[in-house]
Amino acid sequence: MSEQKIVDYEYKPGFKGMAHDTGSDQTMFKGVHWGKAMMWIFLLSDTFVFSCFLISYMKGRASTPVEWPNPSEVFALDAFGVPVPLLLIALMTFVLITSSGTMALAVKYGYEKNKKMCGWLVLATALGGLIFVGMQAYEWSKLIHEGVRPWENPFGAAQFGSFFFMITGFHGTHVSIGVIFLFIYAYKVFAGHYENGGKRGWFTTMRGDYVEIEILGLYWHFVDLVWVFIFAFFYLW
Amino acid sequence: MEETKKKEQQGSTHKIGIYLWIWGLLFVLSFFSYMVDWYQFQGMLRWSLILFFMFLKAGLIMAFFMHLFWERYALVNVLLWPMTAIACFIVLMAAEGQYTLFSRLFYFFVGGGQ
Amino acid sequence: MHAGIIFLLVIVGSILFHIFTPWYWTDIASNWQGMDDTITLTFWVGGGVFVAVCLFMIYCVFKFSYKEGRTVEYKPEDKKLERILTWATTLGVAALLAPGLIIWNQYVNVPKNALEVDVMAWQWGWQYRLPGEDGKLGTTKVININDDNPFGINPNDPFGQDDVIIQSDVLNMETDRPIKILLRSVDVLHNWYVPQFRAKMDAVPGVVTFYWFEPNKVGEYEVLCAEYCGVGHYAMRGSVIVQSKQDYNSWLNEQETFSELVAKQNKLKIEENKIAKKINLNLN
Amino acid sequence: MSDEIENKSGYQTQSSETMNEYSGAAVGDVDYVRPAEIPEQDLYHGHTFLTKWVFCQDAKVIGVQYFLTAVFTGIVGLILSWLMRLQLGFPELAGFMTAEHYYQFVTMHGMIMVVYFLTALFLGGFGNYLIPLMVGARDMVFPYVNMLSFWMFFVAVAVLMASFFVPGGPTGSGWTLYPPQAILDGTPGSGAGILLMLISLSLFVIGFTMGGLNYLITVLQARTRGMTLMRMPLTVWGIFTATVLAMLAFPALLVSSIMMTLDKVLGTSFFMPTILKAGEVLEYGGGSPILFQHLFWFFGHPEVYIVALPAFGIVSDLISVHARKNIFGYRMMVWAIVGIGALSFFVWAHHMYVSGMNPWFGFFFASTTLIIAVPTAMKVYNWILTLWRGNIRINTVMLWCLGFIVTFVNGGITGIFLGNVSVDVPLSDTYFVVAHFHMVMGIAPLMVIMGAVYHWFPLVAGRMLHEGLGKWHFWITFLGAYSIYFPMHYLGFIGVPRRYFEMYDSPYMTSGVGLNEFISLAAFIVGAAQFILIYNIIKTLKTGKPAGKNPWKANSLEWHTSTVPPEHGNFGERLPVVHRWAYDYSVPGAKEDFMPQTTPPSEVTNTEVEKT
Ligand code: HEA
Ligand code: HEA
Ligand code: CUA
Ligand SMILES: [Cu+2]
Repeated sequence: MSEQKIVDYEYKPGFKGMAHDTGSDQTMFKGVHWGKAMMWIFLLSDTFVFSCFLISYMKGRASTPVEWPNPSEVFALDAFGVPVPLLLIALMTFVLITSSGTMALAVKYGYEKNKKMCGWLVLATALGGLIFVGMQAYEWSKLIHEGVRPWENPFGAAQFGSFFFMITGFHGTHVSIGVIFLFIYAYKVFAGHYENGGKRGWFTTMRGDYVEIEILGLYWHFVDLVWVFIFAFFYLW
Repeated sequence: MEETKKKEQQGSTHKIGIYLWIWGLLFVLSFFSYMVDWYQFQGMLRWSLILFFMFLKAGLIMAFFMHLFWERYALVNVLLWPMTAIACFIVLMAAEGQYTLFSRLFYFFVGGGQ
Repeated sequence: MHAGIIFLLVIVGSILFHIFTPWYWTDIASNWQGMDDTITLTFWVGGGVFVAVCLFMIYCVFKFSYKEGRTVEYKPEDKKLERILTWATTLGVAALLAPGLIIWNQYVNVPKNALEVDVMAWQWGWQYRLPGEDGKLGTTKVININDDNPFGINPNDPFGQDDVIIQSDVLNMETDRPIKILLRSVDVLHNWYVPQFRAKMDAVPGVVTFYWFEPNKVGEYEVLCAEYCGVGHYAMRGSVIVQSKQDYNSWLNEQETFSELVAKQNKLKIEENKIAKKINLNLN
Repeated sequence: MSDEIENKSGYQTQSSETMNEYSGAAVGDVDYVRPAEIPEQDLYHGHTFLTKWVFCQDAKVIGVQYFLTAVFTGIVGLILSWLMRLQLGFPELAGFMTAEHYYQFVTMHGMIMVVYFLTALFLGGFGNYLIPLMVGARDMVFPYVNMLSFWMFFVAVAVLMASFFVPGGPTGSGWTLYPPQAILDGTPGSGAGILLMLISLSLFVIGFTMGGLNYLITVLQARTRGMTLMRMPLTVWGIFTATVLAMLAFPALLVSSIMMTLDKVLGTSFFMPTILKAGEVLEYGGGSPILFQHLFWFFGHPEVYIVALPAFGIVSDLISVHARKNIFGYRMMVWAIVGIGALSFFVWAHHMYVSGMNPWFGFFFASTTLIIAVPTAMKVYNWILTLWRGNIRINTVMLWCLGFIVTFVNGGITGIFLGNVSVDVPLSDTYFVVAHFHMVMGIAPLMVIMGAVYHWFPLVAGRMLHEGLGKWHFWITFLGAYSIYFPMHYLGFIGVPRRYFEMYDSPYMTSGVGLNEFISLAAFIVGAAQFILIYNIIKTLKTGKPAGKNPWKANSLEWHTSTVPPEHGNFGERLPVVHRWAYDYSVPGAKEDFMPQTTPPSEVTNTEVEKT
């Protein structure tokens, strides 16, 4: 659907185009698939969720008179006997960016209807996500081992643990859901659900289309995007 | 004209080069923000660097990986304007956090004497 | 027809109710006359708009109720009229906002000579603390609270030692002297509210909040808790006695200071110890 | 599943090339409308009882499901309000009621009425039923998700109702759920009750998000040909904007629910400072109760407009149809709705003037709050200017609209009192606030709901509700409700605080005894009057006068469906093509006093219709 040309519609660039699109009939986002529009709006809503989490964290951290633990020490990891600050976090960041890259390429090949490449790249993304979740599990267990709990921690302000587990947990849940869907969609690509006019999904009357990979991609990139903020505000502050 | 036309074309594929470029940039920027911590920059410098790299990365992901750069302005605006509410919330909560901290320090630690 | 008449009666009734109501605010006993004045102003402006809008509506009901074949105006927009109305409303709103903000500015800027009073709230009661001779209140912490130190005053804060503590829900005040109420709670939200003073603010656990007023009428007033704080909320009362300077001072002199309390408690403890020792000796 | 996806013949064969033939106009013609840019939607037609009525994917059925569930919760809320009024007016008759009970009733009443009754009714009920019909779509764009949305809501209601039966009872923390009190003993239902409340709210948010995405994308991306945004009926605008608000405001509620759940269950201290209870220091420390209030009102204020904006939209349509006149200043109305919606994200802390937040915020929030009065005022003016020189049918529907205007302006003006920081100081947390929000939220939108029920019942059920009964229903409700809440303001002036279980022992509160008895009596009568409507509905369903097509002679698309009531797919073989806005009533020179949105320009040559 998304590649459909709109008959008799004059595209205009920039803000003029926006006014023109808004004033036109039928669709406001010209040529944007329903599912994709939905994902965008959902992500906007989800942005507000994460913003509220991060704002609460900022407010909580700014108003505590107790020392806030220094993340670069708390999250240091011993590499060959030397504590390297934020090593694991850095690795996680790189893994997530890698998976974001593979996802972007998967979307590209999806549009080229390149079933093989698309499928493998989606699978690679899923693996990246899985590794990320695994590393996060490791990080959590390490901190729990060191005595960090949602309600207390040995390094300083109790809210540190609370916000840490809550925010990374919420993000991790997003990643995990994403991984599950990535596996499902990898299967769907390989099984050819998007070829020959598309197969109907099991929960919808709509026919499959490679645009679904783009929609999934949006979600995945969003998960990466959130991590950018968590990385900056939680680990670097 | 060519430029805009290209931008308007929905869902068309882009050259692989652009993705690789962005991908690379993301790695580099992440590395830089990691270096901010590594070298333990402090104060304003640290903050401006962190925020700079953060927004750059976020922008790149949104613009290219999420194709926002190629979307029509109607969508872009619908997505970005609500952020002003969040911005307002952030600013006010930062002020509120400061105020709470002040109140706690003053009445529970420092006292009327200082 | 009937409809219009009934609506008209509703509006007339509302106005009459407002004029003749036996239920209106209590006599003000503080400096916040400005708040009452702003309310009155808002009543005039807002009430005026309410009546005008409703009367116009009722007029339309009378004048334009359905008649087959009536010619109806077809005019989707009237830019000029809309612009006039927008600006008029904006002006009206600004006229209401300005005095409100001015008074708020007074409300948040406490006069320098205000007497600080520490109001401590708990489920479900109040107690008060006044600064001693040094004119300063000592710092407090919830974790310091125990039987010997009911206010949680930091024991090593020199300013706290001479603080006057009032373990009762009755607080005395001197007339015509600004009071800065410092609110603190040990458990949940409360709100120290005396309707006659008009002013109020929540007591929030974990921080100290404040507001100020200047009582200007001698008398006894009831304190209400105006922020929901659990089942005892409605019963969480206290009172304030506003008195002249002499009465106030003589009351003040009878109150105990923190160090006196500590001394008394210690004495009690020593006594208890002695008794205990005696008992022990006797037993031996 | 035994049901299959059915493609009605004709739907599928339409390609964008052939489609334009339906409008019978060629490029350059006055009637020309671009060919369809969105393909026909496949609809899932249920054949079994389960898929047709229970897990139905038809937005109209989902709308009715939402409506009925919401009305059920509304009746629960109504009964709770009776119990509260019994205690307040006639405490000697309410001996069975303890303070615990009272606070549980207040809390559940507030939460049910705001979230589970009004929000669900307007967005879930009216939104589902009307959006696809009014924008000319066959259904919502994601019918399956839409179905899930209702069932999620249903589970949320079930969880909420379950909290009445758990040990300790439902939460009694006030609908604002302020911590620390909400999760500590001393507040009724601070165990299972509050947890179920938080879970129920989270489910509601998730369910609503599913529905909300549907409403938004349907409005944005699935309008019929010729239906531009500026031709949509204001009902759609109101519901659409309210949905946008909901999508952006509910996250704050979700986040605060999650954080409070963690505080309760895991013992984190997001909102919990050091607390001394019964002589012992609890294991909390360092949190900030005010943070919760900010999050709550960042949700809560948009929430009150979520229930107001659909009412604004719907009432505009009702007034226009029954005054036989175009809505005055349509463009201004749209901008006002959008403006109010946008501004509502910048005023939240006007609920916190006396909360102990940073005192300087007062200036900012008082200004933004009063600015909202300007677009709202424009809406009020435009409603009454629509009546001006109209041809007003004083029927039941119009009466509800007039009642709405009176109560809304009254409640809005008292909002201006409260918005003006220093005026709020004496009035905050008193019955003045209670009177304000019942007038503006409890009564005004309710009037619109009632008007909407009388207006659209013929469409949904094919029969006209009885006018005589309707008028009785209106007058008792309007006069009764007005006499509940108008005098209630004066209790607030006296200084009676809200959420008081008993208020008879202070001198200035004693003076309110008689008033409270009067208010309670009025409340019982008003509540009872609602059963007139229920009786009317049941009777009409059996023996009512058949409505026929378009009984009100309205223009908007929902009255121009293939059948009445509309079938699944709404418009039969062909989707309508829209040529004008929904308000061409009494156009000079036209044959009739209305002109459906589908009327092509070529048919109305001898009139002076404005170009819209
Ligand atoms: C539908 C719901 C709804 C609506 C529309 C409104 C509308 C408004 N509300 Fe209200 N409000 C609530 C629901 C609503 N409110 C609820 C539920 C609470 C209590 C929550 C709780 O604590 O439990 C509350 C509480 C509340 C408070 C907090 C009080 C307190 O706790 O101390 C405040 C303070 O600013 C406020 C202000 C306003 C204002 C300024 C408007 C404005 O939008 C009103 C604008 C309308 C008009 C002004 C009328 C029309 C205008 C004219 C005819 C033009 C002429 C007017 C002038 C020149 C002034 N409201
Ligand atoms: C939309 C919201 C709404 C509605 C409709 C109502 C309706 C009523 N409310 Fe309430 N109320 C609140 C929202 C609402 N309320 C809130 C948010 C609070 C604050 C809670 C808190 O402090 O935590 C509150 C608190 C509150 C108090 C204050 C308690 C206190 O502070 O101690 C009182 C006291 O009198 C009260 C009374 C009533 C009465 C008598 C009615 C009604 O009887 C008035 C008449 C009602 C109707 C006419 C509606 C019935 C309609 C139906 C059942 C649907 C039928 C429809 C069809 C069949 C189509 N309410
Ligand atoms: Cu203390 Cu209410
Ligand atoms: Cu509000």
